[in-house]
Amino acid sequence: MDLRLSEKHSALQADLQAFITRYAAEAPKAGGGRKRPDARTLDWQKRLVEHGYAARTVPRAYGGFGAELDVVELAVIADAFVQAGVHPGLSNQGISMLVPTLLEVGTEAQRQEWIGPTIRGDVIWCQGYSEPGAGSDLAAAQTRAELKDGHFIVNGQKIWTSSAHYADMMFLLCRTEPDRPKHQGLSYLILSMKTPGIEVRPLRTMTGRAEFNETFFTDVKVPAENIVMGRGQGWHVANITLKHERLMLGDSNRLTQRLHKLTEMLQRLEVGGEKLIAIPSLRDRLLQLQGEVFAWRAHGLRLLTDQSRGVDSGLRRLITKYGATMLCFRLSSLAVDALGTAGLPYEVESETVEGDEATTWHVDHFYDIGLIIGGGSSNIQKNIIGERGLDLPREPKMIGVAAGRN
Amino acid sequence: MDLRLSEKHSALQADLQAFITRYAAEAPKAGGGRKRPDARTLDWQKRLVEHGYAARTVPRAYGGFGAELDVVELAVIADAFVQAGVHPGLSNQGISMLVPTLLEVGTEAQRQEWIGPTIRGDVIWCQGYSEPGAGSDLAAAQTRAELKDGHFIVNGQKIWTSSAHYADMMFLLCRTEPDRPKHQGLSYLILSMKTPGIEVRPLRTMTGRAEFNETFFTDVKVPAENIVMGRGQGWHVANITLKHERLMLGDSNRLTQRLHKLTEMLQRLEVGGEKLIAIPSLRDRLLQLQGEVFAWRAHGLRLLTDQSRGVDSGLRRLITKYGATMLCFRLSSLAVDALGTAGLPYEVESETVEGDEATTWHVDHFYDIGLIIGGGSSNIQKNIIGERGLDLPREPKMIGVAAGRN
Amino acid sequence: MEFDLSEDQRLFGESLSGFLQDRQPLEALRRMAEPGSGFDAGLWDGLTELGLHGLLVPEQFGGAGLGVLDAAAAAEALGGTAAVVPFAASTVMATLALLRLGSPAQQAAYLPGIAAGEIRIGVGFAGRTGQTGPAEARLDGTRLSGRISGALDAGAPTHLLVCLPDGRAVLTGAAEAGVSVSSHRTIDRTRPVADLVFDGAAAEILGSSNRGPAALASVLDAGRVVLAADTVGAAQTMLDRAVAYAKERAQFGRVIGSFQGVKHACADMATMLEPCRAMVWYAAHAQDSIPAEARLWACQVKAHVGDVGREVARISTEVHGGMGFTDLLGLHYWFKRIAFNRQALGGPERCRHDAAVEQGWIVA
Amino acid sequence: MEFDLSEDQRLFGESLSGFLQDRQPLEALRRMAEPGSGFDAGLWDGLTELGLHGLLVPEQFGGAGLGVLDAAAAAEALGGTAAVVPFAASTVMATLALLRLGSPAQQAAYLPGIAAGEIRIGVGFAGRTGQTGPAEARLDGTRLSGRISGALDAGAPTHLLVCLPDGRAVLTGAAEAGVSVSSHRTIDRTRPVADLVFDGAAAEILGSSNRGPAALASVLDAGRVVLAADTVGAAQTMLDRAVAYAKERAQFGRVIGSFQGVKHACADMATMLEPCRAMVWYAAHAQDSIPAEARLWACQVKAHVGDVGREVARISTEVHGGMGFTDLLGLHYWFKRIAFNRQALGGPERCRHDAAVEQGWIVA
Repeated sequence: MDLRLSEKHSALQADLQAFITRYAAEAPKAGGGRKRPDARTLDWQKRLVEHGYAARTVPRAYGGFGAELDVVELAVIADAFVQAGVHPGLSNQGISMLVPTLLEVGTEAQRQEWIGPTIRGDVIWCQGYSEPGAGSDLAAAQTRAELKDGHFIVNGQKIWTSSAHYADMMFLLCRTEPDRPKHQGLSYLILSMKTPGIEVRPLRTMTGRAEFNETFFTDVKVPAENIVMGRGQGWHVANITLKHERLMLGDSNRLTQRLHKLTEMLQRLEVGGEKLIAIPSLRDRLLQLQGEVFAWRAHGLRLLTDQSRGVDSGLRRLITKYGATMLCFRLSSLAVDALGTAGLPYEVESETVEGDEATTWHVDHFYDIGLIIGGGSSNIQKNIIGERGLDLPREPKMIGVAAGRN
Repeated sequence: MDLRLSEKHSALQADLQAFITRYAAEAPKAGGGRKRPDARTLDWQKRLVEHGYAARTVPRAYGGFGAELDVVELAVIADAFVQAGVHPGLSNQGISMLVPTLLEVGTEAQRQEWIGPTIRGDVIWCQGYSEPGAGSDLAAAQTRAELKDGHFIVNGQKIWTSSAHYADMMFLLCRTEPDRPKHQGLSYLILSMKTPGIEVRPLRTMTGRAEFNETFFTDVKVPAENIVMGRGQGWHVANITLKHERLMLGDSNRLTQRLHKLTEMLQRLEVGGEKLIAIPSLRDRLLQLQGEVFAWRAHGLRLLTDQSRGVDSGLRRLITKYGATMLCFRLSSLAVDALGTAGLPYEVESETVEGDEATTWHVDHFYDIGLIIGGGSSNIQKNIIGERGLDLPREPKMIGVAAGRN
Repeated sequence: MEFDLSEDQRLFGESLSGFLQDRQPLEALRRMAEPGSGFDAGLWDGLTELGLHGLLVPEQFGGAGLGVLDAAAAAEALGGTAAVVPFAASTVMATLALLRLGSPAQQAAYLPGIAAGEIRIGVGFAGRTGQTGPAEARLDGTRLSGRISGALDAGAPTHLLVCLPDGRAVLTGAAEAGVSVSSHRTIDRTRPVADLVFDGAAAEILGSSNRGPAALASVLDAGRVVLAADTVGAAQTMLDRAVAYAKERAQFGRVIGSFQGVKHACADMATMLEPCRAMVWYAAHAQDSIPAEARLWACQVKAHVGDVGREVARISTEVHGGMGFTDLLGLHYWFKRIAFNRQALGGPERCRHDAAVEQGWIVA
Repeated sequence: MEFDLSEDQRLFGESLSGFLQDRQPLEALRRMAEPGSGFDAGLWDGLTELGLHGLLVPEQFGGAGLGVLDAAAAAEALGGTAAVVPFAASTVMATLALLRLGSPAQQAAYLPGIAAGEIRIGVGFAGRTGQTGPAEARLDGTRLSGRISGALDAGAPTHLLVCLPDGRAVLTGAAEAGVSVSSHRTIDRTRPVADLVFDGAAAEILGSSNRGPAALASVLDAGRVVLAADTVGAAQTMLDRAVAYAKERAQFGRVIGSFQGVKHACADMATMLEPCRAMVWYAAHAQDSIPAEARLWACQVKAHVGDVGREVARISTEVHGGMGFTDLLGLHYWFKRIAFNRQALGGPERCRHDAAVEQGWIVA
């Protein structure tokens, strides 16, 4: 047990301090949301890549910094930007999901073409996985792609395509072998969002914002070589991508930051001349949540150590999405409770409007429900924990249910 | 909405007052537990039957009071004895489960023979339903009964037979038609516990007491006419019996009494010179539990009204076992928490020793787990609520699983 | 002994539900809710005809002369349909305040207008509900000054009722000089809250003498019960929709309601929610007929139903999966209705605090 | 940066577990637990050889000179096997009290005996842990009087350590004149609590001067962390046994672990419990190396792990169905071990209170 940083990591921390001191003034404002990165953000991203504070482990041949993977380094870097409140660089689905996927299973040509522009922020990706009829059952995707004359012809519909309205490219899970069993009939394509036949419609959520889109495909032509791995291997590729998404969702730093924000608010706001933290029932709930966040924070350190050793965390990793999203919801629940009637007014017309404190908490609160559901609902997560983490048996096969297609 | 008693019920209440005033001195001490009723209790029981305060709706032909069913009357009677702290008469499995079953589906001879002695407490019954290998899946019972020369020959084992060590008789669910599908192969027999070949072994639970028994059958001969309804109809009969058990378990009066006891304790005990109720976190938990108990209390009034109208309460009734047993556990949890270290000492050698306050709460606390599990665990209860109460579909049939026997 | 709604109460609730489902299908709800004022003139007039606004107004003033239990039955229907209509404050609390504190002349002046749907009274509390945000008001003779946030049913009010910390209540016209009402759209587009600013506004004190805080507290109690009833209705709709969705939606080759994960989630909701309905009835009946239990039950029903409502809202949304999170099914109107009810007139923490005071476990 | 037990720590935990599983199978556990003194001479001697008692005793006094994290790793093994052995108080707290408050002479007098397994020190607190029952002690010169309930590891003590409200701690022999120890079997037959009565008993004050309440508080903190570690071990055993049972037991024609109801219950337990292990490690490490965080984490880990332990204990018992409720599988030993740990040295309510004080949110 040693929580001190090694000499190498301390040196990195010092470099980061120097970098931030020198360049912070050039950084764009953190946040940003539903728009293409602007010129200032792109410049900042390029500077981060150059210094190895973004795309650090992407090989130099593909435009990255080419460092060996050292997850403690990554944690030190992330931490420095959070502490300083400085924009930590782009974090979009192209960078966090597509790039690692191409590095793992893409062709040399695909890596050469896409990784560099993606990590610099010049090419923005969106994800084409979920479908209205499939939900958590990703493998039930029905969007069809038929190979004809050197092109896949795509027809169907995707949902939850979050940046589709401004993305350049999409990575798409679709059914190319309709006669094969469900999981073996899928392929993973990449395509330009400018291809004719694609229609993007905004999808409003309970937050009041159109954070997502629905994307419709009508005879969309995708060159045959735009496939990652082979036909029928889409499920395998998609799971590589999802692995990286699941890591993102279970971030214990977010819990800690949220706890701090909540604690600060309860110490600041008053009701009837009394600080909220002086109200026993609110304080007690805060204390309970603090205990839980502490547990996940320590757990996060353990996961980091696993990763730094290249150990598969197994059960320890599988529980994070379910555990952390539920805890997030309970943190925001206490926040909106503490705000009481004064927190009820709510105007969220667009993401460009900066919300007041109450609105921000309510957006978080609603969005937390989305996070509990998204990327595999709690029921799916509990199946994964039970079956993969605890080795409990899967549901027996059903009579009268087609095992393959549905 | 009218919570006042009718003239008829007020009159009954007055009669009860007079009865209790006159006879309370003759009543045995309430409680009693794991023993045959003594002579004083039997006398008291007979007096209660005579006045219609026990076995009120059992026809006079079978030794009862012969009143029309009026559940409000029954509630008024129960309430009077609880309020006065006077023994309310016997409440054992013979009276609460077997008698209503015989009244519903027994032969005239069976009713004549068993109902009178049972309601007077002269014959004590135990229940032979559960088996170690079957648990919540009652219909999987494997105890066999083969008809040979006018007798069923019983072999097998039952568990949770609570009064088997002093009972005169047992009602037994056993497999008489092993070749028929699971639910159609059972029969319901009644037999004397003095029949040769029956061995009763005490079964200790986590409370430290032997509250139950295991009962073993080796070539036990039961006359063929001791069957209730026909061969293969045991599952139907058992469900009639269980219906009456489930009503017993979901009693909201118990919640109210327990809340009062808990509240009184928190108002009385001190830590460091401070009343427990002055400790905000304990008080807040008490308040939350009070709210829940209030909800179930009101719900109980609604169920009573349903019953008095002869309406099937459906979902409203199906939720009570699961809801009330979980709440019971949380009430006793607060009690043991409030007692703290001073509540840890624990001696439960036999049921005859009167425990101190802390021991009583801990016994309740452990026993609550038993109640959550007994009579259908929470998972079974939630299936029942979902399938029968909300009409959600049952699990599909499995491939490779024999539907009938297992 | 009969613990149930009367035939009339049930029928009135059903006719309200029927009317609202008819007039406020999802597309109409979106349209009516969008302004966020909690008021739609067409709907209001229809409900006037049904007699909603005069429910508690005595017959001599043109109302039905009914009680809080009737109001609770109505509120369950309003919550069940997420109705865009002022009720808990403007109809129930304002009417009760006039009945319990007002002079005969004041009752004659306002109650007929309430029953006729011509008067809508927003209600604000200075203290007492544990609300966050400013809440102070002082009376100088008949001149009212101060600032009160979180006023209810004040999206399109004709009058305002302000409850003072000393137990008095005052009425002003919403358009009077020195009165400013800023109504805010809230998370729940079906109901707004308002900030009221008074600068020496002419005000009328209800009643000739101060009847003490108890009378006004009983008005607050009734409001809490009615909001709890609204939550029971809204939560029931969320449960019903989750069950319907679970029977219809297939995943992994099965209807999802056949998975224990989903089935047990629905069972949990039902087990929590069903006793809440009886609890609301008892609490409402206590307001009408059991004064000794009225306050405690009002506090407890608001707190407990608030907690159950949040759980049901979350679980139902989860059962709907991604569809529950989108705006497509409109499920969030009910989610937010429940969240609003939880906070308004005091959240669970405050209500439990009041329950502890009522039982002498702590001093106020 | 490395957040994990060291190889040595893990191996020591494993060798403890192995030893205890070997020496204390269910039938032996029943026998050793029956007297309820929390002490079995045979087991004790074996553990002496393994070096358990001298874990925190400096090497110069015959111990291993290790820290609270090592003790936590050991406690997890003890909880995992429901070991009938005094530890949290007699080994960890008593040793730390001598190290942090005692004079060199006192350390030399007692620590070698602790490491050698010859001295077992029961520990009682006058105040500070929020315990119910009497807890008062006064010192008149070196004469101790008073009555303290809930003392730990005092089923077969050679000495008693009494922690006074002013931050001093005193030692007496358990057999001294004026000392009476009534040890009680508890719900957890593997550990007793004792009532200590002192009537002018000769006592030795640890250290020459009062180092103030902070030093003694740190001893309490370490005890709380160690009890939390014990709970993590016990809860892990309950989870492991539930999972094993769910894989084996068939009902309705299926292994019950294939039902989502049971599978999700196991997933819930794992999701709650797994982070608790890391939390205990961090809290224990903080006792050794991060003084600024030591107290807060000690309070929080005792509270949170106490709550998780109760849930895991209940759910695991439920997964076992009726068998979990009987004595047949002995599962209740772990259930009760967890329940004991929850209360000893302050339940979750008290620990959260202390956490609030530590953060300046309330005054003590």
